[in-house]
Amino acid sequence: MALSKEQIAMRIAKEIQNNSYVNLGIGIPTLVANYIPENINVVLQSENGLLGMGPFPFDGEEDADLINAGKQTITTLPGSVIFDSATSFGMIRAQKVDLTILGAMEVSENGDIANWKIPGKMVKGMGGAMDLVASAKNIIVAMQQVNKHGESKLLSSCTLPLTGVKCIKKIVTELGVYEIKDGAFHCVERAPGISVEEIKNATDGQLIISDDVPEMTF
Amino acid sequence: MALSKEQIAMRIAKEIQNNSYVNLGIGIPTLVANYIPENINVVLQSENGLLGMGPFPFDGEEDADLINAGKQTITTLPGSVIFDSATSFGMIRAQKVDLTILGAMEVSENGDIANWKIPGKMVKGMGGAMDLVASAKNIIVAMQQVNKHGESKLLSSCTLPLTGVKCIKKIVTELGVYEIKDGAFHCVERAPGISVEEIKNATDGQLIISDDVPEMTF
Amino acid sequence: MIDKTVKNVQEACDGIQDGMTIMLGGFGLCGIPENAIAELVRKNVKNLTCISNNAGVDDFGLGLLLQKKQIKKMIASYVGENAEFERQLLSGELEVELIPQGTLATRCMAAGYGMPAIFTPAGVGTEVAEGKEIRNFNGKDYLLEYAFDSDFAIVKAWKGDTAGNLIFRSTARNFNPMMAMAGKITIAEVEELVPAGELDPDQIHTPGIFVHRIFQGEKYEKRIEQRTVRTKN
Amino acid sequence: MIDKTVKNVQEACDGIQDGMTIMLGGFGLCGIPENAIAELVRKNVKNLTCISNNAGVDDFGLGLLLQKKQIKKMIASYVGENAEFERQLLSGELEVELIPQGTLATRCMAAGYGMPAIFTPAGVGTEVAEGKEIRNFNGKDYLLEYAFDSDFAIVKAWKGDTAGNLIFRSTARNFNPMMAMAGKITIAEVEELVPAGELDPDQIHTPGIFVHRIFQGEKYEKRIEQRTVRTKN
Repeated sequence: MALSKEQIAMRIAKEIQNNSYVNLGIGIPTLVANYIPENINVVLQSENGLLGMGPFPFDGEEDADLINAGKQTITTLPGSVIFDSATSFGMIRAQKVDLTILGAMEVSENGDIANWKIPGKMVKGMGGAMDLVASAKNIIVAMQQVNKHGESKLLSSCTLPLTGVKCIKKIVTELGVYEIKDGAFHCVERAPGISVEEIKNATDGQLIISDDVPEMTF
Repeated sequence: MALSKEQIAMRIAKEIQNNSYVNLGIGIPTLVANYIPENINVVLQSENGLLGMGPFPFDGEEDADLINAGKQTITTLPGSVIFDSATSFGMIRAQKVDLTILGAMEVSENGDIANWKIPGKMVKGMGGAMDLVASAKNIIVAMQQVNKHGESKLLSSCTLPLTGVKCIKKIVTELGVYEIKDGAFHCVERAPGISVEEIKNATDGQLIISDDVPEMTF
Repeated sequence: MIDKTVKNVQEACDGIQDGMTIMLGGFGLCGIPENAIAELVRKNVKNLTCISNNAGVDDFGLGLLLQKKQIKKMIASYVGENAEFERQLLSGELEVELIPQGTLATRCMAAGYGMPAIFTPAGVGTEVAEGKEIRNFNGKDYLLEYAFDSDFAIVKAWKGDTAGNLIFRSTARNFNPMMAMAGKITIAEVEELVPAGELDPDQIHTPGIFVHRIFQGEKYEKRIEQRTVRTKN
Repeated sequence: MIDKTVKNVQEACDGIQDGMTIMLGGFGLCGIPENAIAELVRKNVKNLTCISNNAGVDDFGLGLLLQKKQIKKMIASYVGENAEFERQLLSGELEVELIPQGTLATRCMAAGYGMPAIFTPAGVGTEVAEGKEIRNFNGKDYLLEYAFDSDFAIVKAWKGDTAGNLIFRSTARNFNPMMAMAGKITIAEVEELVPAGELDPDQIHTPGIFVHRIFQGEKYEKRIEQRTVRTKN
């Protein structure tokens, strides 16, 4: 069965290394924080200017001056540090952040990503996404593989305006886990109960998948 | 009579505007601080990372962590602020410092300055001088007009390696005050008792001086 | 020290005129100069170009200037959450230039550090790169992006002293320090204005040399855009 | 939080090898990493390229490495006050690259901010500009200067926590924050190491993400280069 958003987040959480700095985008990526194993040291970076993002505050303890990049009220943790936005994007550009997890509308087989603009619709802006994808050492995309019209969002080339080029290395969708290399989506895991056929049907770009691709475990 | 170093400093102090930020170089410029009128608000910048440099500490109260760009122990004042060297040269490049006063070995009639290197002699380095002269809105040079061999240091063009080009606007020497414009030294004041002839003899570059150039007052 | 205090927000905003380019600090509604924005509304200056990461919400932040159609052009990285903004944009009343958030921050920083331009990889290969110079360093492409040139920068700090030194609180810091450095004239409004000498020189975020006018804001609403909480078990 | 502590200066300097490029914080003898320098002397690593504003004095700071001829090349803005330095330079044993102080600071900053190069007017028209690209912006010439590439950065802070966050004291800050950001591996020695959570998040100068190893120095001599005082009247 196709994964729920929570399960996509859960699967991505397994990718997070101990002692790493991670930037989580809005949407499914934000959910990843809920599934980071307790024995793993992870420091969350919020690009508005915080390292060491903690959980939401208790009701009544919100601080209007303390928000994350999604403008949600949050908390700090022991060892947290605040900095200005130039420093924040400095550490992003200098690749001090180990992993970036973000959502996408489309990803192409060579690792291009589109996630900020749909022509003809109101454009809200790219926020920090272009900076993140242009600089991150390691990016995992969390996304739905198929849109509501049943069309694949893993494409030979993106149709929407790009956010970044040749930058995505791994994708986790409701159907599987894909590594991008040599101009193809390499399916390395399938969601429990999802068939190779279903994955083929849901992938528009070049797909490499073996008949015995393992089912993912949680 | 030719001015003493203290008198050169005293004359330069008269150039300092109320409510201004000033960077003082090593040597005669450092002495200028002693002659700033009491009714004038001046904030001294030290390029190693301090705005609001105070006087030397009292004996026994020196703090090894608190020095100026000349590596002298100093003090802060109420309202002082410490910053890193990148910010310090940021404010210098962005022309937030109103006036820079520094020494020179040679100045040319088009405003070039040489003050960091004598070929064949041990070169200690330019420190912050090249940054300061390249960016300062207003620079006053404090220098001896004539070297120990009796040769003028106000030249048609500098013979020593340059520190900066076309950047000096005003010079105060033991003999007079000069403005540099249109490729010439315009003598606007002479030291008390110094004749126009003496100034002409001590100036190698293009000199504009009227016979009734006023004597400076203190 | 040089006294940077002005007596109120009116004096602080003196000289801001129609058609000017103004930077405004803040991220979302966090750390925005509430009192100066209110004064810009009152002054009713028009045709402003505003550089700010966001454009406020319908009835707060820069949304207040949008309501009165005082903004001609918005330079921002993210402008959601604002219906009036969308209406003006779609009707062609409002011009918008969207730029990556890090590029926005760094173009402010460049201005404050006297650097005419910077290189960033953000936007390479996208429509953001259109018409821009691309340069390769060590095998990676970068865009040349220019320092911002603004008439006024308006920032909000937590504490400030009469010498113009500023301290920000928590993530309300965001774009404020860079914009404070970048303004031809920088206006700082603070929650608490103290005499020079009360702030620890080691703990000041923005040196007073960058700040031209400082005043204590009358009140701060500090509206929260996304109130997210957990419940005590 | 990620624990950046190492147990001593030996562990902190592990991996520093002959021929490497090392940045060292400090201005004169103020804010220099005394313990790490002593360890470099003990390790006797050779042929180092050192990037530091100054080169110490004969018997302190980088002068200690010069005494043992461990430095092949010195990149600095001012190298006076050191007779052994002068001897090695004149005899051709030591290579020296002198660069403007602001350029030095900004090339460190560029590395820390992931910017491959910056523009500065410092040195235009002088021998510093020889062989460098010059570019005109708004009628003014600037040199293109590249970000520093160093194997290790060694900095000294006043306080630090186990997460690597640093606070500097007074003008001992100087080049340390930029170098801390610029090192491929950054070593920080501190006068006082505290548990994560003891430092105010708003008052940290260097975020721990930039620091790879942190330890508390055994002792600090903090020698004064120019003791200037006035007498109480």
